[in-house]
Amino acid sequence: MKISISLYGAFRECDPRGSVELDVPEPAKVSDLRAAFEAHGLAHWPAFKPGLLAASVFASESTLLRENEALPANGRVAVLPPVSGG
Amino acid sequence: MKISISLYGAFRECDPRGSVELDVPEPAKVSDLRAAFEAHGLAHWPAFKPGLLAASVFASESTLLRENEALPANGRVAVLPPVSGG
Amino acid sequence: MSEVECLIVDIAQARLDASAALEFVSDPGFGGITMFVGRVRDLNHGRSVLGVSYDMFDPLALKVFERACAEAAALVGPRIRTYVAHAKGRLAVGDLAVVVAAGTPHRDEAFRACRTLIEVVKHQAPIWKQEHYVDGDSVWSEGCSLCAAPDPGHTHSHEH
Amino acid sequence: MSEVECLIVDIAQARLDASAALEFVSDPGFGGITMFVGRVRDLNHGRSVLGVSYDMFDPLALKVFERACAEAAALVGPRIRTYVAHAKGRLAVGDLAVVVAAGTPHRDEAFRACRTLIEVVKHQAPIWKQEHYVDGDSVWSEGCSLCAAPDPGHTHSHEH
Repeated sequence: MKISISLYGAFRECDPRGSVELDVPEPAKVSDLRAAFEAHGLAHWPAFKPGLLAASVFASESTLLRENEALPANGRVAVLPPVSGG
Repeated sequence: MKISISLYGAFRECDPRGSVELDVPEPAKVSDLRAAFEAHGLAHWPAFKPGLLAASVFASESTLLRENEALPANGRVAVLPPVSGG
Repeated sequence: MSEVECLIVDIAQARLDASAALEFVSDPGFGGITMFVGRVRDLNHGRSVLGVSYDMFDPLALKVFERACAEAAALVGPRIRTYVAHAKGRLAVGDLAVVVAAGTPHRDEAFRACRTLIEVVKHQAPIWKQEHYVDGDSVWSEGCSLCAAPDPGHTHSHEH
Repeated sequence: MSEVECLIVDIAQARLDASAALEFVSDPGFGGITMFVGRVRDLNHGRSVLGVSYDMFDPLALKVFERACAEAAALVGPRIRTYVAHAKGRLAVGDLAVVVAAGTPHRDEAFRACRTLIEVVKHQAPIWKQEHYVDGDSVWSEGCSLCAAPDPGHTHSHEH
Protein backbone atom coordinates (compact mmCIF):
# COMPACT_ATOMS: atom_id res chain seq x y z
CA MET A 1 0.00 0.00 0.00
CA LYS A 2 1.08 3.60 -0.64
CA ILE A 3 1.81 5.54 2.51
CA SER A 4 2.27 9.31 2.54
CA ILE A 5 4.59 10.34 5.38
CA SER A 6 4.61 13.96 6.51
CA LEU A 7 7.99 15.20 7.74
CA TYR A 8 8.34 17.56 10.70
CA GLY A 9 11.13 19.28 12.56
CA ALA A 10 14.60 18.11 11.57
CA PHE A 11 13.14 15.60 9.08
CA ARG A 12 12.06 18.57 6.97
CA GLU A 13 15.73 18.98 6.10
CA CYS A 14 15.57 15.64 4.29
CA ASP A 15 12.97 16.70 1.75
CA PRO A 16 11.90 20.31 1.24
CA ARG A 17 8.45 19.19 0.05
CA GLY A 18 7.76 18.11 3.64
CA SER A 19 6.53 14.63 2.79
CA VAL A 20 7.55 11.42 1.14
CA GLU A 21 5.54 8.55 -0.32
CA LEU A 22 6.59 4.95 0.25
CA ASP A 23 5.13 1.63 -0.87
CA VAL A 24 4.95 -1.06 1.81
CA PRO A 25 3.67 -4.63 1.22
CA GLU A 26 0.33 -5.41 2.92
CA PRO A 27 -0.56 -6.22 5.61
CA ALA A 28 1.73 -3.51 6.93
CA LYS A 29 2.41 -2.56 10.52
CA VAL A 30 4.03 0.64 11.80
CA SER A 31 7.28 -1.25 12.33
CA ASP A 32 7.29 -2.21 8.65
CA LEU A 33 6.90 1.41 7.67
CA ARG A 34 9.70 2.38 10.04
CA ALA A 35 12.04 -0.09 8.33
CA ALA A 36 11.01 1.15 4.85
CA PHE A 37 11.46 4.76 5.93
CA GLU A 38 14.92 4.06 7.32
CA ALA A 39 15.98 2.25 4.15
CA HIS A 40 14.67 5.13 2.05
CA GLY A 41 16.43 7.70 4.20
CA LEU A 42 19.77 5.92 4.12
CA ALA A 43 19.51 5.49 0.34
CA HIS A 44 18.32 8.97 -0.63
CA TRP A 45 18.93 11.58 2.04
CA PRO A 46 22.44 12.70 2.95
CA ALA A 47 20.99 14.56 5.97
CA PHE A 48 19.15 11.47 7.25
CA LYS A 49 20.01 10.48 10.83
CA PRO A 50 19.02 6.95 11.89
CA GLY A 51 19.42 8.02 15.52
CA LEU A 52 16.75 10.66 15.07
CA LEU A 53 14.40 8.10 13.57
CA ALA A 54 15.02 5.76 16.50
CA ALA A 55 13.85 8.54 18.85
CA SER A 56 10.82 9.33 16.67
CA VAL A 57 7.30 7.97 16.60
CA PHE A 58 4.72 7.64 13.84
CA ALA A 59 1.29 9.16 14.25
CA SER A 60 -2.02 9.63 12.54
CA GLU A 61 -3.75 13.00 12.73
CA SER A 62 -5.47 11.95 15.93
CA THR A 63 -3.05 9.72 17.82
CA LEU A 64 0.42 8.27 18.19
CA LEU A 65 0.81 4.83 16.66
CA ARG A 66 2.32 1.79 18.37
CA GLU A 67 4.93 -0.24 16.52
CA ASN A 68 2.76 -3.32 16.17
CA GLU A 69 -0.33 -1.38 15.06
CA ALA A 70 -1.67 -1.58 11.51
CA LEU A 71 -1.12 1.50 9.36
CA PRO A 72 -4.12 3.84 9.02
CA ALA A 73 -6.49 2.90 6.20
CA ASN A 74 -6.23 6.36 4.64
CA GLY A 75 -2.50 5.82 4.15
CA ARG A 76 -1.53 9.11 5.81
CA VAL A 77 0.94 9.26 8.69
CA ALA A 78 3.44 11.67 10.15
CA VAL A 79 6.88 10.94 11.56
CA LEU A 80 7.48 12.91 14.75
CA PRO A 81 11.00 13.54 16.04
CA PRO A 82 11.46 14.48 19.71
CA VAL A 83 9.36 17.57 20.42
CA SER A 84 10.55 20.95 21.67
CA GLY A 85 7.54 23.25 21.82
CA GLY A 86 6.81 26.02 24.24
CA MET B 1 3.87 59.54 76.13
CA LYS B 2 1.02 60.06 73.65
CA ILE B 3 0.66 57.23 71.16
CA SER B 4 -1.53 57.48 68.10
CA ILE B 5 -2.81 54.05 67.07
CA SER B 6 -4.18 53.56 63.58
CA LEU B 7 -6.99 51.02 63.33
CA TYR B 8 -7.32 48.61 60.42
CA GLY B 9 -9.68 45.87 59.32
CA ALA B 10 -12.22 44.88 61.94
CA PHE B 11 -10.77 47.40 64.43
CA ARG B 12 -12.15 50.15 62.19
CA GLU B 13 -15.57 49.15 63.48
CA CYS B 14 -14.50 50.36 66.94
CA ASP B 15 -13.89 53.97 65.93
CA PRO B 16 -14.98 55.42 62.60
CA ARG B 17 -12.14 57.96 62.69
CA GLY B 18 -9.75 55.06 62.14
CA SER B 19 -7.40 55.93 64.97
CA VAL B 20 -7.25 56.42 68.70
CA GLU B 21 -4.81 58.27 70.92
CA LEU B 22 -3.66 56.78 74.20
CA ASP B 23 -1.33 58.00 76.93
CA VAL B 24 1.12 55.43 78.28
CA PRO B 25 3.66 56.06 81.06
CA GLU B 26 7.31 56.11 79.93
CA PRO B 27 9.42 54.13 79.35
CA ALA B 28 6.75 52.22 77.41
CA LYS B 29 7.09 48.93 75.61
CA VAL B 30 4.74 47.48 73.04
CA SER B 31 3.27 45.18 75.68
CA ASP B 32 2.38 48.23 77.80
CA LEU B 33 0.55 49.76 74.85
CA ARG B 34 -1.25 46.46 74.24
CA ALA B 35 -2.54 46.48 77.83
CA ALA B 36 -3.61 50.13 77.58
CA PHE B 37 -5.33 49.48 74.23
CA GLU B 38 -7.21 46.49 75.64
CA ALA B 39 -8.35 48.48 78.70
CA HIS B 40 -9.51 51.33 76.46
CA GLY B 41 -11.34 48.98 74.13
CA LEU B 42 -13.14 47.15 76.92
CA ALA B 43 -14.13 50.47 78.51
CA HIS B 44 -15.26 52.39 75.41
CA TRP B 45 -16.02 50.12 72.45
CA PRO B 46 -19.01 47.78 72.45
CA ALA B 47 -17.64 46.13 69.30
CA PHE B 48 -14.19 45.50 70.82
CA LYS B 49 -13.07 41.86 70.79
CA PRO B 50 -10.18 40.94 73.11
CA GLY B 51 -9.67 37.76 71.08
CA LEU B 52 -9.01 39.80 67.96
CA LEU B 53 -6.46 41.90 69.82
CA ALA B 54 -4.72 38.75 71.06
CA ALA B 55 -4.29 37.68 67.43
CA SER B 56 -3.07 41.13 66.38
CA VAL B 57 0.36 42.73 66.28
CA PHE B 58 1.53 46.31 66.54
CA ALA B 59 3.65 47.85 63.82
CA SER B 60 5.42 50.99 62.78
CA GLU B 61 5.22 52.12 59.16
CA SER B 62 8.27 50.05 58.33
CA THR B 63 8.15 46.95 60.50
CA LEU B 64 6.24 44.73 62.89
CA LEU B 65 7.03 45.40 66.55
CA ARG B 66 7.95 42.79 69.14
CA GLU B 67 6.19 42.84 72.50
CA ASN B 68 9.29 43.77 74.48
CA GLU B 69 10.37 46.48 72.05
CA ALA B 70 10.21 50.17 72.93
CA LEU B 71 7.48 52.18 71.22
CA PRO B 72 8.60 54.25 68.22
CA ALA B 73 9.90 57.73 69.10
CA ASN B 74 7.42 59.41 66.74
CA GLY B 75 4.54 57.94 68.76
CA ARG B 76 2.79 56.48 65.72
CA VAL B 77 1.82 52.82 65.53
CA ALA B 78 -0.80 50.67 63.85
CA VAL B 79 -2.64 47.68 65.29
CA LEU B 80 -2.88 44.90 62.71
CA PRO B 81 -5.50 42.17 63.02
CA PRO B 82 -4.97 38.91 61.12
CA VAL B 83 -4.55 39.73 57.42
CA SER B 84 -6.66 38.54 54.51
CA GLY B 85 -5.35 40.18 51.35
CA GLY B 86 -5.23 38.84 47.84
CA MET C 1 19.91 42.95 38.21
CA SER C 2 16.60 41.98 39.85
CA GLU C 3 14.01 44.62 38.88
CA VAL C 4 10.95 45.13 41.02
CA GLU C 5 7.67 47.04 40.74
CA CYS C 6 5.29 47.24 43.70
CA LEU C 7 2.01 49.15 43.57
CA ILE C 8 -1.08 49.91 45.60
CA VAL C 9 -3.93 50.89 43.31
CA ASP C 10 -6.86 52.85 44.70
CA ILE C 11 -9.84 51.42 42.87
CA ALA C 12 -11.50 54.85 42.92
CA GLN C 13 -8.74 56.11 40.65
CA ALA C 14 -7.54 53.19 38.53
CA ARG C 15 -7.73 49.46 37.91
CA LEU C 16 -5.11 46.76 38.18
CA ASP C 17 -3.50 46.13 34.82
CA ALA C 18 -2.41 42.59 34.00
CA SER C 19 -0.86 43.69 30.71
CA ALA C 20 1.34 46.18 32.53
CA ALA C 21 2.52 43.37 34.79
CA LEU C 22 3.48 41.18 31.82
CA GLU C 23 5.22 44.10 30.20
CA PHE C 24 7.19 44.95 33.33
CA VAL C 25 8.56 41.47 33.95
CA SER C 26 9.54 40.90 30.31
CA ASP C 27 13.17 40.89 29.24
CA PRO C 28 14.90 39.64 26.06
CA GLY C 29 16.78 37.12 28.19
CA PHE C 30 13.69 35.69 29.85
CA GLY C 31 11.80 32.77 28.34
CA GLY C 32 9.22 32.31 31.09
CA ILE C 33 6.66 34.55 32.73
CA THR C 34 4.18 33.33 35.30
CA MET C 35 1.38 35.60 36.46
CA PHE C 36 -1.28 35.17 39.11
CA VAL C 37 -4.44 37.26 39.11
CA GLY C 38 -6.82 37.25 42.07
CA ARG C 39 -10.39 38.35 41.42
CA VAL C 40 -13.42 38.97 43.62
CA ARG C 41 -15.64 35.89 43.61
CA ASP C 42 -19.43 35.91 43.59
CA LEU C 43 -19.67 33.37 46.38
CA ASN C 44 -17.61 32.78 49.51
CA HIS C 45 -18.28 30.17 52.15
CA GLY C 46 -21.65 29.70 50.48
CA ARG C 47 -22.74 33.34 50.78
CA SER C 48 -23.56 35.47 47.73
CA VAL C 49 -21.08 38.32 47.52
CA LEU C 50 -21.88 41.78 46.11
CA GLY C 51 -18.41 43.18 46.53
CA VAL C 52 -15.34 43.38 48.72
CA SER C 53 -13.68 46.31 50.46
CA TYR C 54 -9.93 46.09 50.87
CA ASP C 55 -8.35 48.04 53.71
CA MET C 56 -4.59 48.40 53.71
CA PHE C 57 -1.78 49.82 55.86
CA ASP C 58 -0.04 51.23 52.81
CA PRO C 59 3.56 51.93 53.86
CA LEU C 60 4.08 48.56 55.49
CA ALA C 61 2.17 46.76 52.71
CA LEU C 62 4.60 48.16 50.15
CA LYS C 63 7.51 46.99 52.29
CA VAL C 64 6.03 43.49 52.40
CA PHE C 65 5.52 43.52 48.61
CA GLU C 66 9.18 44.44 48.22
CA ARG C 67 10.15 41.68 50.63
CA ALA C 68 8.06 39.23 48.58
CA CYS C 69 10.06 40.23 45.51
CA ALA C 70 13.32 39.83 47.43
CA GLU C 71 12.26 36.36 48.59
CA ALA C 72 11.44 35.38 45.01
CA ALA C 73 14.89 36.56 43.92
CA ALA C 74 16.50 34.69 46.82
CA LEU C 75 14.69 31.56 45.68
CA VAL C 76 15.59 31.59 41.99
CA GLY C 77 18.56 33.94 41.73
CA PRO C 78 19.17 37.48 40.55
CA ARG C 79 17.99 37.03 36.94
CA ILE C 80 14.38 37.90 37.68
CA ARG C 81 11.89 40.72 37.29
CA THR C 82 8.92 40.80 39.65
CA TYR C 83 5.69 42.77 39.89
CA VAL C 84 3.21 43.02 42.76
CA ALA C 85 0.08 45.17 42.65
CA HIS C 86 -2.90 45.10 45.03
CA ALA C 87 -6.15 47.05 44.82
CA LYS C 88 -7.68 48.92 47.72
CA GLY C 89 -11.16 50.31 48.17
CA ARG C 90 -14.50 48.81 47.23
CA LEU C 91 -14.35 46.18 44.49
CA ALA C 92 -17.20 44.49 42.64
CA VAL C 93 -17.43 40.81 41.72
CA GLY C 94 -14.97 40.11 38.92
CA ASP C 95 -12.71 43.06 39.72
CA LEU C 96 -9.01 42.33 39.97
CA ALA C 97 -7.83 42.41 43.60
CA VAL C 98 -4.21 41.39 43.10
CA VAL C 99 -1.80 40.85 40.22
CA VAL C 100 1.65 39.34 40.73
CA ALA C 101 4.09 38.26 38.04
CA ALA C 102 7.63 36.96 37.69
CA GLY C 103 9.81 36.82 34.60
CA THR C 104 12.88 34.53 34.56
CA PRO C 105 15.03 32.70 32.03
CA HIS C 106 13.12 29.39 32.46
CA ARG C 107 9.63 28.37 33.40
CA ASP C 108 10.23 26.43 36.62
CA GLU C 109 11.83 29.49 38.21
CA ALA C 110 8.94 31.67 37.04
CA PHE C 111 6.36 29.36 38.62
CA ARG C 112 8.21 29.11 41.94
CA ALA C 113 8.87 32.84 42.08
CA CYS C 114 5.27 33.74 41.24
CA ARG C 115 3.95 31.37 43.88
CA THR C 116 6.28 32.90 46.47
CA LEU C 117 5.03 36.39 45.59
CA ILE C 118 1.38 35.59 46.10
CA GLU C 119 1.93 33.53 49.27
CA VAL C 120 3.88 36.35 50.91
CA VAL C 121 1.26 38.91 49.86
CA LYS C 122 -1.58 36.72 51.13
CA HIS C 123 -0.03 35.82 54.48
CA GLN C 124 2.19 38.72 55.41
CA ALA C 125 0.90 41.94 53.84
CA PRO C 126 -1.24 44.18 56.10
CA ILE C 127 -4.38 43.98 53.99
CA TRP C 128 -7.90 43.26 55.22
CA LYS C 129 -10.91 42.11 53.28
CA GLN C 130 -14.48 43.00 54.17
CA GLU C 131 -17.07 41.05 52.21
CA HIS C 132 -20.40 42.64 51.42
CA TYR C 133 -23.19 40.12 50.93
CA VAL C 134 -26.34 40.28 48.86
CA ASP C 135 -28.37 40.02 52.08
CA GLY C 136 -26.94 43.38 53.27
CA ASP C 137 -24.53 41.96 55.82
CA SER C 138 -20.81 42.77 55.79
CA VAL C 139 -18.09 40.70 57.43
CA TRP C 140 -14.36 41.21 57.85
CA SER C 141 -12.67 38.00 56.74
CA GLU C 142 -10.86 35.97 59.29
CA GLY C 143 -7.26 35.95 58.28
CA CYS C 144 -3.72 35.00 58.98
CA SER C 145 -2.20 36.28 62.20
CA LEU C 146 1.04 38.15 61.69
CA CYS C 147 3.88 37.45 64.07
CA ALA C 148 6.43 40.01 65.18
CA ALA C 149 9.48 38.09 64.01
CA PRO C 150 8.48 36.33 60.80
CA ASP C 151 10.75 33.65 59.47
CA PRO C 152 11.52 34.97 55.98
CA GLY C 153 11.29 31.48 54.52
CA HIS C 154 7.96 30.76 56.08
CA THR C 155 4.91 30.63 53.83
CA HIS C 156 1.73 28.87 54.80
CA SER C 157 0.32 26.44 52.34
CA HIS C 158 -3.32 26.69 53.35
CA GLU C 159 -5.85 28.66 51.34
CA HIS C 160 -7.76 31.66 52.51
CA MET D 1 -18.65 22.66 33.34
CA SER D 2 -14.96 22.75 32.37
CA GLU D 3 -14.57 25.21 29.47
CA VAL D 4 -11.59 24.91 27.16
CA GLU D 5 -10.03 27.01 24.40
CA CYS D 6 -7.14 25.65 22.33
CA LEU D 7 -5.53 27.61 19.51
CA ILE D 8 -2.70 27.46 17.01
CA VAL D 9 -1.79 30.96 15.89
CA ASP D 10 0.09 31.44 12.63
CA ILE D 11 2.47 34.29 13.40
CA ALA D 12 2.13 35.52 9.80
CA GLN D 13 -1.51 36.30 10.53
CA ALA D 14 -1.83 37.15 14.20
CA ARG D 15 -0.10 37.26 17.58
CA LEU D 16 -0.74 35.41 20.78
CA ASP D 17 -2.95 37.44 23.09
CA ALA D 18 -2.39 37.14 26.83
CA SER D 19 -5.39 39.36 27.58
CA ALA D 20 -7.66 37.06 25.61
CA ALA D 21 -6.38 34.16 27.71
CA LEU D 22 -7.18 35.96 30.97
CA GLU D 23 -10.59 36.90 29.65
CA PHE D 24 -11.39 33.36 28.57
CA VAL D 25 -10.54 31.68 31.88
CA SER D 26 -12.40 34.27 33.97
CA ASP D 27 -15.65 33.42 35.69
CA PRO D 28 -17.58 35.13 38.50
CA GLY D 29 -17.07 32.04 40.64
CA PHE D 30 -13.31 31.92 40.16
CA GLY D 31 -10.95 33.76 42.50
CA GLY D 32 -7.67 32.59 41.00
CA ILE D 33 -6.13 32.74 37.55
CA THR D 34 -2.62 31.56 36.80
CA MET D 35 -1.08 32.23 33.41
CA PHE D 36 2.22 31.17 31.89
CA VAL D 37 3.70 33.00 28.91
CA GLY D 38 6.68 31.61 27.02
CA ARG D 39 8.73 34.04 24.97
CA VAL D 40 11.63 33.71 22.56
CA ARG D 41 14.90 34.38 24.38
CA ASP D 42 17.88 36.24 22.96
CA LEU D 43 20.34 33.61 24.11
CA ASN D 44 20.14 29.82 24.30
CA HIS D 45 22.93 27.51 25.41
CA GLY D 46 25.22 30.51 25.14
CA ARG D 47 24.40 31.30 21.50
CA SER D 48 22.89 34.61 20.38
CA VAL D 49 19.46 33.97 18.93
CA LEU D 50 17.89 36.05 16.14
CA GLY D 51 14.62 34.18 16.06
CA VAL D 52 12.90 30.82 16.27
CA SER D 53 10.80 28.91 13.76
CA TYR D 54 8.10 26.70 15.19
CA ASP D 55 6.96 23.74 13.11
CA MET D 56 3.81 21.96 14.20
CA PHE D 57 1.68 18.95 13.29
CA ASP D 58 -1.51 20.90 13.76
CA PRO D 59 -4.31 18.34 14.12
CA LEU D 60 -2.47 16.23 16.67
CA ALA D 61 -1.12 19.31 18.47
CA LEU D 62 -4.67 20.53 19.05
CA LYS D 63 -5.61 17.11 20.40
CA VAL D 64 -2.69 17.26 22.82
CA PHE D 65 -3.70 20.78 23.92
CA GLU D 66 -7.19 19.45 24.62
CA ARG D 67 -5.71 16.53 26.53
CA ALA D 68 -3.64 19.00 28.56
CA CYS D 69 -6.84 20.80 29.51
CA ALA D 70 -8.50 17.51 30.40
CA GLU D 71 -5.54 16.56 32.59
CA ALA D 72 -5.75 19.90 34.38
CA ALA D 73 -9.45 19.33 35.01
CA ALA D 74 -8.74 15.80 36.21
CA LEU D 75 -6.20 17.23 38.65
CA VAL D 76 -8.31 19.97 40.23
CA GLY D 77 -11.89 19.08 39.39
CA PRO D 78 -14.53 20.28 36.97
CA ARG D 79 -14.72 23.90 38.15
CA ILE D 80 -12.01 25.14 35.83
CA ARG D 81 -11.57 27.06 32.59
CA THR D 82 -8.38 26.50 30.62
CA TYR D 83 -6.70 28.12 27.65
CA VAL D 84 -3.80 26.90 25.52
CA ALA D 85 -2.41 28.80 22.54
CA HIS D 86 0.86 28.19 20.68
CA ALA D 87 2.40 30.21 17.86
CA LYS D 88 3.76 28.71 14.68
CA GLY D 89 6.01 30.20 12.04
CA ARG D 90 9.05 32.43 12.41
CA LEU D 91 9.19 34.37 15.69
CA ALA D 92 11.58 37.12 16.72
CA VAL D 93 13.21 37.54 20.14
CA GLY D 94 10.57 38.67 22.61
CA ASP D 95 7.65 37.27 20.62
CA LEU D 96 5.15 35.16 22.54
CA ALA D 97 5.54 31.47 21.67
CA VAL D 98 2.99 30.00 24.06
CA VAL D 99 0.27 31.23 26.41
CA VAL D 100 -1.53 28.90 28.82
CA ALA D 101 -3.92 29.90 31.58
CA ALA D 102 -6.23 28.31 34.13
CA GLY D 103 -9.03 29.89 36.12
CA THR D 104 -10.35 28.12 39.24
CA PRO D 105 -12.09 28.99 42.51
CA HIS D 106 -8.81 29.10 44.49
CA ARG D 107 -5.21 29.85 43.73
CA ASP D 108 -3.54 26.53 44.54
CA GLU D 109 -5.71 24.80 41.94
CA ALA D 110 -4.93 27.50 39.40
CA PHE D 111 -1.18 27.09 39.88
CA ARG D 112 -1.28 23.29 39.65
CA ALA D 113 -3.57 23.35 36.62
CA CYS D 114 -1.46 25.94 34.80
CA ARG D 115 1.71 23.99 35.45
CA THR D 116 0.08 20.84 34.10
CA LEU D 117 -0.96 22.67 30.93
CA ILE D 118 2.51 23.90 30.09
CA GLU D 119 4.25 20.61 30.98
CA VAL D 120 1.94 18.62 28.71
CA VAL D 121 2.38 21.14 25.89
CA LYS D 122 6.16 21.15 26.28
CA HIS D 123 6.61 17.39 26.48
CA GLN D 124 3.77 15.90 24.48
CA ALA D 125 2.65 18.31 21.79
CA PRO D 126 4.08 17.69 18.27
CA ILE D 127 5.89 21.03 18.01
CA TRP D 128 9.48 21.57 16.90
CA LYS D 129 11.69 24.56 17.44
CA GLN D 130 14.43 25.65 15.05
CA GLU D 131 16.69 28.32 16.44
CA HIS D 132 18.27 30.86 14.12
CA TYR D 133 21.52 32.30 15.42
CA VAL D 134 23.17 35.64 14.83
CA ASP D 135 26.09 33.83 13.17
CA GLY D 136 23.77 32.55 10.41
CA ASP D 137 23.50 28.99 11.64
CA SER D 138 20.15 27.30 12.35
CA VAL D 139 19.61 24.28 14.58
CA TRP D 140 16.56 22.16 15.37
CA SER D 141 16.38 21.88 19.17
CA GLU D 142 16.88 18.52 20.70
CA GLY D 143 13.68 17.63 22.38
CA CYS D 144 11.60 15.18 24.27
CA SER D 145 10.97 11.84 22.60
CA LEU D 146 7.29 10.94 22.37
CA CYS D 147 6.28 7.42 23.21
CA ALA D 148 3.41 5.60 21.56
CA ALA D 149 1.48 4.89 24.75
CA PRO D 150 2.01 7.87 27.02
CA ASP D 151 1.05 7.53 30.64
CA PRO D 152 -1.51 10.34 31.00
CA GLY D 153 -0.18 11.26 34.43
CA HIS D 154 3.40 11.46 33.23
CA THR D 155 5.00 14.87 33.01
CA HIS D 156 8.74 15.34 33.00
CA SER D 157 10.14 17.82 35.43
CA HIS D 158 13.26 18.76 33.50
CA GLU D 159 13.51 21.99 31.53
CA HIS D 160 13.98 22.28 27.82
